[in-house]
Amino acid sequence: MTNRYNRHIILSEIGQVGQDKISNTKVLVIGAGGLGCPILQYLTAAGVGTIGIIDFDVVELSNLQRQVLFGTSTLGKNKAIAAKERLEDLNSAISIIAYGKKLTHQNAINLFNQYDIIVDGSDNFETRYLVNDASIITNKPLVFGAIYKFEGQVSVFNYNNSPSYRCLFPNPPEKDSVPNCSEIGVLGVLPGIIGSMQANEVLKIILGVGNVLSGKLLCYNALTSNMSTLKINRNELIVQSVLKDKENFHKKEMDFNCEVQVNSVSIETFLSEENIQFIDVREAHEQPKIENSSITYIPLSELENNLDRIDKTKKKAIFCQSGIRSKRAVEILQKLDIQNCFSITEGTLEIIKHINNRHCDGGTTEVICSK
Amino acid sequence: MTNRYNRHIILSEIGQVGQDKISNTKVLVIGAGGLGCPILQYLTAAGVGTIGIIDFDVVELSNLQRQVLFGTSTLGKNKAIAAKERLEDLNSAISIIAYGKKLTHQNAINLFNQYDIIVDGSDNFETRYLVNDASIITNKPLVFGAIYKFEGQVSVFNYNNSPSYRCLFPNPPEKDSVPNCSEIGVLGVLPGIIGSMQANEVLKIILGVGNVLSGKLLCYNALTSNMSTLKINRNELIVQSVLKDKENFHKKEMDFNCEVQVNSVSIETFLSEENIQFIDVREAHEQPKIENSSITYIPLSELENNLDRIDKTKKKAIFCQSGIRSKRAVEILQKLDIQNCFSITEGTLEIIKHINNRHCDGGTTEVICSK
Amino acid sequence: MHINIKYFGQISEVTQTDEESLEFSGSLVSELLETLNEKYDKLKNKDFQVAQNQELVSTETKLTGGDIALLPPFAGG
Amino acid sequence: MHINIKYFGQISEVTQTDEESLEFSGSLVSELLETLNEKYDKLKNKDFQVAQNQELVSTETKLTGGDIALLPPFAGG
Repeated sequence: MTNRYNRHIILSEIGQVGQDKISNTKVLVIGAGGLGCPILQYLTAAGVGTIGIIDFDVVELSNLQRQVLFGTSTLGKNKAIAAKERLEDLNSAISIIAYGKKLTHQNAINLFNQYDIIVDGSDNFETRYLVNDASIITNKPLVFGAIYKFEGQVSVFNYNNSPSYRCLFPNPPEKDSVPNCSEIGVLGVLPGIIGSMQANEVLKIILGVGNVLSGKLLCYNALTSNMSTLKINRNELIVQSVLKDKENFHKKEMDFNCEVQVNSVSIETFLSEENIQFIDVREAHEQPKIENSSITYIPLSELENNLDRIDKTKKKAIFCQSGIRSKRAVEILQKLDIQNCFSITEGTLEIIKHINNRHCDGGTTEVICSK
Repeated sequence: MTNRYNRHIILSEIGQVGQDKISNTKVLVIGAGGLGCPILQYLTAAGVGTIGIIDFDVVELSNLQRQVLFGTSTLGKNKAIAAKERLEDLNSAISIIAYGKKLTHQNAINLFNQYDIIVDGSDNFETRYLVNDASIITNKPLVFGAIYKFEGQVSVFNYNNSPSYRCLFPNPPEKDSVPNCSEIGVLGVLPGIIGSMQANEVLKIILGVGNVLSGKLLCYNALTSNMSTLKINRNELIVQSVLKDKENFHKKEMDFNCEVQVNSVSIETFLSEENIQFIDVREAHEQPKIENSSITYIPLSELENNLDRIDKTKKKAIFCQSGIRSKRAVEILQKLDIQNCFSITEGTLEIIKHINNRHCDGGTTEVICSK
Repeated sequence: MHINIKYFGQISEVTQTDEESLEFSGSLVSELLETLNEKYDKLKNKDFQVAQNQELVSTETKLTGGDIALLPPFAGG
Repeated sequence: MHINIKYFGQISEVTQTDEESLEFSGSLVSELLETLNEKYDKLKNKDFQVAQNQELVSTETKLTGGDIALLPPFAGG
């Protein structure tokens, strides 16, 4: 009678058998944002046995207009961790795992393999295509939801040979055709409706009841309360091409629409520090050359092929001719989950000047210009 | 940039003007249960300036399958108060008022008059008809939502001369035609979808954007993801008959389908206590009569006409011939917001025996049977 | 005429289906309901309203063919 | 033939309407899109898919009349 799941168990469509299925399922939720919050709340309340949450972002004030798992008390905290703490009070009987990092091509396959169902609550196309492709490669059903201002889309991909997101939209849109995520407003309650619908699809997949939205795209408009469901067909060629390329999947890099936070700092920050790896990302032909054993030379174009030369134990101070490519290099390394990368704001000439001015210091960072 | 409502303000349909409208609106939410939780979360996040929450119930374990504002930490707490505490973290910039009591015909009109919009998240027909009639009498728009297993209904009543709930369903159903609420299961995520839709209707009313669901009943099925919208017409006769009867509104009593929690305790609980008012609710002809100045005699049939004889400062221990009518009396008094009423499980004969066995105690509760 | 009937909530539990299509020769909504009452014994104990082509109608309304929906009230919250 | 077109998301911002009806004499979805591209200058910069009668179709599909929907992808979450 006082069973936590009594209101599920007394439904003939669920029963104790169905509730046990819910308890035995592992669901990974990508993003603990607008969609992630209601998805996580209702999957937690329903008693999904293991819930993974991956989100690298921290709670900001402007999130609180719709991200209902958070509050004043969790401002500045990592969203996955803050969500886990709140959800553990809602249901202490399940296991919640917070991954406070970015989902990347490098970690996705291993992570997805540990779960039964993937739910996409991300907020950018790059992650959505990454999630879709990783779901195809790991053969996991993907419960998709996305929002734009007052409208939302829901579907279930890669489920019993149903279409994938690429069967609907084969490639990410050209960057300038879709507004950058930070520029778009959204009705706060919209992700509540769409995210709850995603949680509903997860439960239907687990329980094997009702009609799952596979092969269908649900389109909802909060202003008109209109809902239409469109049929989508599987494009076998597209799905197979994702599968064929799976050996290269982990080498891919995301190209974010949404600005990545890059730590840009002055060379002065590093002059008094030990344990720094300086990385020059200029190409071979660029002048002046710097000859110093403490500087690692990896052209930006070669960066991803030389990850083994990056010292994981040190802070990485990356520079180039003017401070632009060094920023790009940091973005790339951060997406690869390489921590402690900093872009030096100054260009090479200024950097040399700064270092050579440090007369008194016989440190390893003294540089000599060749030529 | 760091404005809490930035994602609303940058929408041309809302803007700062719209956000100010949201801040200046007072919304009363009836019930902090399955529907109330998402309604409250999203209205709070959206920045509705004043939110009232009325719920007399306490958080139970079986609520946590869907009532996402609560958790292990709030088990046993009054729902309105527990909700307020959680919501104040989500948005500290608004005013949240918790009414930890039952909505009755006696307090509804005064309460509704203090708000601009009423949202029905209740779970029984009696409250729904009470809320509807009070909305008509106070001329407030009513955002209605109701659920049954896997299905939900949403509508906006009493808005710009739109129909009321009675125009759709004129009278509460016969008791045995609709299952008692505690017997019905519900898919936990369903109230998440329906409650979020209710919050959306509230925002559209405030903002004056989109199409409000007035004159329409939205029917949603979570198993099929089907949504249909049916047209409802206003029945002027029905609305007028509610208005005509408004002078008698506060005299009405609710007759709950849902079991009211009655505190039934043994007479032994009270034998050692002071400050008890014993109330005998048997009718005049019933034997044995008890003559004792500390016992108040109010037949059940006369109870509501003798409320002034009930001592608000004392615990009320109510008994009858067998313990059945005393339970009914407690239900009635609780619905009238009279606290600290207990039904004595024993019948009169046993009660007399218990009391007279207390030889050593010369307390005021010693009774003498007349005749 | 051809009629497509949708059943909601408890009504679909009585009829054991969400939806059915039938040919009907009567002319009023009330006549259709009588036929359904015969078909589904427990239907007469249920409270519900009727919509025809997505609009709530009285039982004295003429049948036009098309969509009929039987809507019970929901109490839950 | 008579065509009812629904615009979603950003597309409805380009067309400034959610929905419109028009008479069209062409035979392929692609021809309809050309006409819409002429009518709405910014439409050609947008990514979208086309559905005909609630089913996603390629632009080389024959128009049947009825409902057309222009669906852009949404990124938000």
